[in-house]
Amino acid sequence: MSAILETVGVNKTFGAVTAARDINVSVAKHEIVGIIGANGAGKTTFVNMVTGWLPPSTGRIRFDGRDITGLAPRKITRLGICRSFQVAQVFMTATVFDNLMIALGIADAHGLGVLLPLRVRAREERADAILRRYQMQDYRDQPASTLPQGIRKLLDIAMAMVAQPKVLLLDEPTSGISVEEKFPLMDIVMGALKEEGVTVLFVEHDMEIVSRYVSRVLAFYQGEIICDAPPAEALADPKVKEFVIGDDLHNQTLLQAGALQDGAQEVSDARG
Amino acid sequence: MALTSDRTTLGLTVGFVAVALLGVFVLPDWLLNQILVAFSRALAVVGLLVLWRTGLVSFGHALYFGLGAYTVALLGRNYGIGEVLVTLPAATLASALVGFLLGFIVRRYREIFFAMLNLAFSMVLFGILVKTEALGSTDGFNVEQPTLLGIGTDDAAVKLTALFLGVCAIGWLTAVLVHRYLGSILGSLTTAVRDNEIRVEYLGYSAAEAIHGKYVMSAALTGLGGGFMAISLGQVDPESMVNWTVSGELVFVTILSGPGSVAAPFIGSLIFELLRTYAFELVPYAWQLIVGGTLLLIIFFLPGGVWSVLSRLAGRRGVEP
Amino acid sequence: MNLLLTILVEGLGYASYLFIVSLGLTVIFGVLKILNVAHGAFYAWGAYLCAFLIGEFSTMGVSDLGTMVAIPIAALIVGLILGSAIERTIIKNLYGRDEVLIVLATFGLFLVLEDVILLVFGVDPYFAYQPTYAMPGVQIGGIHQDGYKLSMIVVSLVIGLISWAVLNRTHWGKLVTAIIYDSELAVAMGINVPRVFYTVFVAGAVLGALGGAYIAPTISVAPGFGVEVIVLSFAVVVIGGLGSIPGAAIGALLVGMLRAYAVLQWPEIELFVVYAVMAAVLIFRPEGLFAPAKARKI
Amino acid sequence: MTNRTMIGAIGVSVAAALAAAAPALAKDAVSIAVPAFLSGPAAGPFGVPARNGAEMVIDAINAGKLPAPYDSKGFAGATVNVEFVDESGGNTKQVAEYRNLIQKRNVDAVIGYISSGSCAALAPVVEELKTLTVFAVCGTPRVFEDGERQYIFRTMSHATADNVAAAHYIKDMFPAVKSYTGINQNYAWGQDSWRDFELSMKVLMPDAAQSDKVQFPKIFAGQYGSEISALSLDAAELVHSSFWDGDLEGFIFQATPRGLFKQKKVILTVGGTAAYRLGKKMPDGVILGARGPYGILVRDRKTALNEWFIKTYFDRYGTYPSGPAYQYAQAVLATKIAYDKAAAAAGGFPTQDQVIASFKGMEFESFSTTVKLALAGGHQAITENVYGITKWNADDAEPGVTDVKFYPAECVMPPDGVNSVDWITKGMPGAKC
Repeated sequence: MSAILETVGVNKTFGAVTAARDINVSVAKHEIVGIIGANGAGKTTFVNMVTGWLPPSTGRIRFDGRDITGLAPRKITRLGICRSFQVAQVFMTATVFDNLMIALGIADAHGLGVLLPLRVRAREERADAILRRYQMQDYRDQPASTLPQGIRKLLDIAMAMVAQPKVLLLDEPTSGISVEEKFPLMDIVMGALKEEGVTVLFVEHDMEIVSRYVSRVLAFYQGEIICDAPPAEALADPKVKEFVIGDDLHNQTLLQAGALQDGAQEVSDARG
Repeated sequence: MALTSDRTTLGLTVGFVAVALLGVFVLPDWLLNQILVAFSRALAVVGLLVLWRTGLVSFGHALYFGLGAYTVALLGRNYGIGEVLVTLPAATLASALVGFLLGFIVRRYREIFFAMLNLAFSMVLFGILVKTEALGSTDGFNVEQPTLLGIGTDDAAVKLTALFLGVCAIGWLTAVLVHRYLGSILGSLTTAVRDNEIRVEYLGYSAAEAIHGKYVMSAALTGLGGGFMAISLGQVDPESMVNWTVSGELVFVTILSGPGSVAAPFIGSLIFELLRTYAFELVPYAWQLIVGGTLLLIIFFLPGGVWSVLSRLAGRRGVEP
Repeated sequence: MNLLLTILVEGLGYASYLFIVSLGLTVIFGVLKILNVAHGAFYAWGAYLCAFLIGEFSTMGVSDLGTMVAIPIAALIVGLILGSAIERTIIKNLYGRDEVLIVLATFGLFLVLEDVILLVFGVDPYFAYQPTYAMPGVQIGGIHQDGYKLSMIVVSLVIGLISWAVLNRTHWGKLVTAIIYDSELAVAMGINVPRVFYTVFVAGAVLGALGGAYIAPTISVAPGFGVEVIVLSFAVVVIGGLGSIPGAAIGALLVGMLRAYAVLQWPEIELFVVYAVMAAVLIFRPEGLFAPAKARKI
Repeated sequence: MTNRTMIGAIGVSVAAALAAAAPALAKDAVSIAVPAFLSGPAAGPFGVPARNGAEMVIDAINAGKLPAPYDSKGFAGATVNVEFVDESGGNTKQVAEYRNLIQKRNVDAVIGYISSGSCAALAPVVEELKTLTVFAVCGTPRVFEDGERQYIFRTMSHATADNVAAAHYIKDMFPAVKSYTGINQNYAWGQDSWRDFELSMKVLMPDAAQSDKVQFPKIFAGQYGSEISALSLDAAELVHSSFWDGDLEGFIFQATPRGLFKQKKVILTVGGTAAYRLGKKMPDGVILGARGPYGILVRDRKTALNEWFIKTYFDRYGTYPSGPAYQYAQAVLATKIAYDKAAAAAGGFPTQDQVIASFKGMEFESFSTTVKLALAGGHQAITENVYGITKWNADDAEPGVTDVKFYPAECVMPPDGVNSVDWITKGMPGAKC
């Protein structure tokens, strides 16, 4: 199988802190990969580097045989790698439908095409089709700011998928979502993604979810990949057990809640 | 898309034609003059409105207003060119060009820093103008009599009517084009950029480039407005064209108008002009008090500006404005 | 040599009152996150009240030097009364709103306060020259400098030191520093944030008014003169770094020296040199030269 | 009132509107607007006395109480309704306001304007709107030198007279002066004043050297510490300034403790207003002008008109009239005379064109001097000019002047048709001193 996404000797340091150390990963087409690790292990840094938010300090990233190291996020997006966020990044004042329309519009637009009208029949029909695929019809005309957390994350993912990417990175799709909602949400998402035949990498804390949906697990610890194996094998790995999962589930949930804010802060720090 | 399929375009056309007819057949000269000045400013405010929808407020757009005004005035003074088909495009282009260059810098900033950086740039132009005798320094100078296709007039009433129709035509064109721009994919990136730049970036479009484009557009429109203002008033000077208080005025009219529609700046600007005329006549020392008070009231109680009131009124009668 | 000395003295004199005004502005921004345009109105009110009081005291028979007591009185009255009233009625309702909207609201407030000055004090300029006439002058760099300007340099130095001491050596100052650093954390620590906000705003207003009151005897106090200072002190705090006290000092010195140099040596650039520097600083160091450290959450 | 009909047509965005004036009928009232600085730094020293002067004379005209030969009532018999408007806010605002005065408030004539900036900006607009406008104070020669004016009159000399006379006075009184510098506001008034003074000095005192660091602070800056330092550092012995408004007073207050008036000779071409307002705080030994024979410089001129003016003004406002009071009064008086003359010629209430015709080239006795509308086709007045030196009169506790010298109009103003800069540069040919 040919690799669609490949990182070669990627390192990332922030001053004295090493956020990624010698990351070598090769992901094949249609693979579904789970990325696990404690907070600060380097998962989001990995996602940020692949999607162009942060350039690696050293090393190369290749996509579909092409070197994308250091490209801007929008270039990488255009090439076919999209992502979702720990904290859903949607247009808060716009309705769900308009969020999708804008996303579709941008995906459609090339060059001066950006000056064409946004609201055309065909695009509206596509937006409605997406709404159905992600089962968000009931929220169609609701502003994103009023959505329940789960729906907002769903919208975030749907928007990432609008451009029909070849690779999708999901950053903690279930963080901040109640335990009862997690599986229904993931069922919708994974169902839709399967339909589109996209390669998926997702960061996840919940090992139940990981073991249910992924075919392969990457475990991060202190910026390094300490395990790269199918889920059953990975979750049984003593190092993974010690450094990633921990033994206190309650503690883990708390951490996840904290991760929410931290993630937002990281993104805004990166912006500033 | 056919022009008529768009209700706003239709509404704008009806509105501007109505104003033009009223102006030519009914309204007294002084009011025509007020509309002329108000619409000139409104052109600039439309530019600010685009920025505001993007979540950006500039405290320095007097830079472009002044550039436009001085371009028109200097073309007349130094080259004897009064042809509006030359001076107004030149004003627009000069502002757009400066906006394009400064855009590379300002597009990196948001919020207060965006506002203040623009202020700094505009104050540099102000300082240069005030201190340069060749550019008229504090006094500024008179603007050449305008001509259209080489035709000019000494008759004040004819000139006024012609300018008035001109500003109505350009106002209509600007409003329609900007409205259609806002309805385009790029136009949808106004509120989108304001809401979430990260998402815009990850949808494959550069928020910075989108902002740069809007900035150039606002600069061009503000330059056009300034150019028209110079012709309307027949005089330019730094205090009333370039000082930071002018930027403040533009922002004030933007807030007063509300972000709701491209028609709002024209209405808001006219209200502002009439308010000012009567305030100077009736309560000469309370003008700033009125402006300041209005600003506070709008910020606290009417964030949608005048437009929100109008559309609410119209909505009650079941008519879409 | 004489020229250099003169630039130094002029620049320091100019910097000293700008520093006092900017200090108020920057502290208010640092703590409340409000870029307060109405600060210019405090300055103008301070100047008007001071000029008015000096005139009154003088007619009451107070000696020219003695009229200087009007300066702190005016600053305190304006800061404590006007500052409190405005914090309680308007500013309080702005906390947490969009920064740019706050600037606009305070701009509205500024315009209102400027016109109220006209209603209260009339349209005629005020002159309160008594203190400058009373203070003995000094020969510096071959020219006669008035003692009043030198006193202003000393006073601003003292105020700078006092604010440094208050912020670094008192419990109160530590609370304020904590809020500047991270206001959410401050809430979590149980600091009474609204009270700190109120106090800081009033203190800032007193400083703004003090700047105006101190400059009043050296200028014609006329309508609209708060306009220029507000843009200038914006430049000072932006150059120095919004919210930073050493930044305000450096910014004021830079602006003062630049302006003195421009007037004496290169008058053509006088009016915009400050803004050109401000633009340059923003371009290369958007946060200003001395941006206060921000809490970094990872 | 004018009856306006508008015929409009939109086709290719062309429209025409014609104004037809109603036939001249006897009128009960003439409405005039009098703009002057009523707020800001220029209000106290200039706007208020200007307004007072105009108000007092208009009241006297309406009551028929001016001294003979001006004791007829009103303008050509019509009562004068006056509206005072504020001149502050910048040139462009003045242009907009002027349009409102004419088009919205329908005034018959505008009499006033203090700032040269206002007048330079308004000149083309006045011509466009075709309404009689009498500039009362503003001094820039550019008003008539930049174009031919039909509807504008100026009833006092322009800045050239002040500065030529200043140079004459320096030559007469201080022939030993070796070098000079200046501090002037950076707008038409200050720039023109300095230019005329500098050129006149080159002609009259060619040996005196000019400083290379002449100060041009912004008008209404209010703060001159650095400029005063620059002047102090300058080796020049003489400082020329055309400061007027609050800037002048601020400058004097700030320069006194700095010892500038002791260190240098200072000539203030518009210093007259400050003498009364500053009283004892006005330093002695300052060379003072009042833009002509007005205010403190003609306190002792014992003509019936002048004595009436000073007494009536003092009784009503509690101070002596300064320059602007005289100058506004003079503009109002000139307009009255033009109306009366035109009415006498037309045998009824005159049309605007008739008033303008009689205004042109008029010569009349004003309150303190003789005014001749001799230049710019009879639109620009010339009068004598005068300088003196301040001296506090301790006996009466009043400001006073010594060494007063008058210069005839033909000595300090260029002949008709000659641009003032050209005239001075060529060595003031034809000057009768």
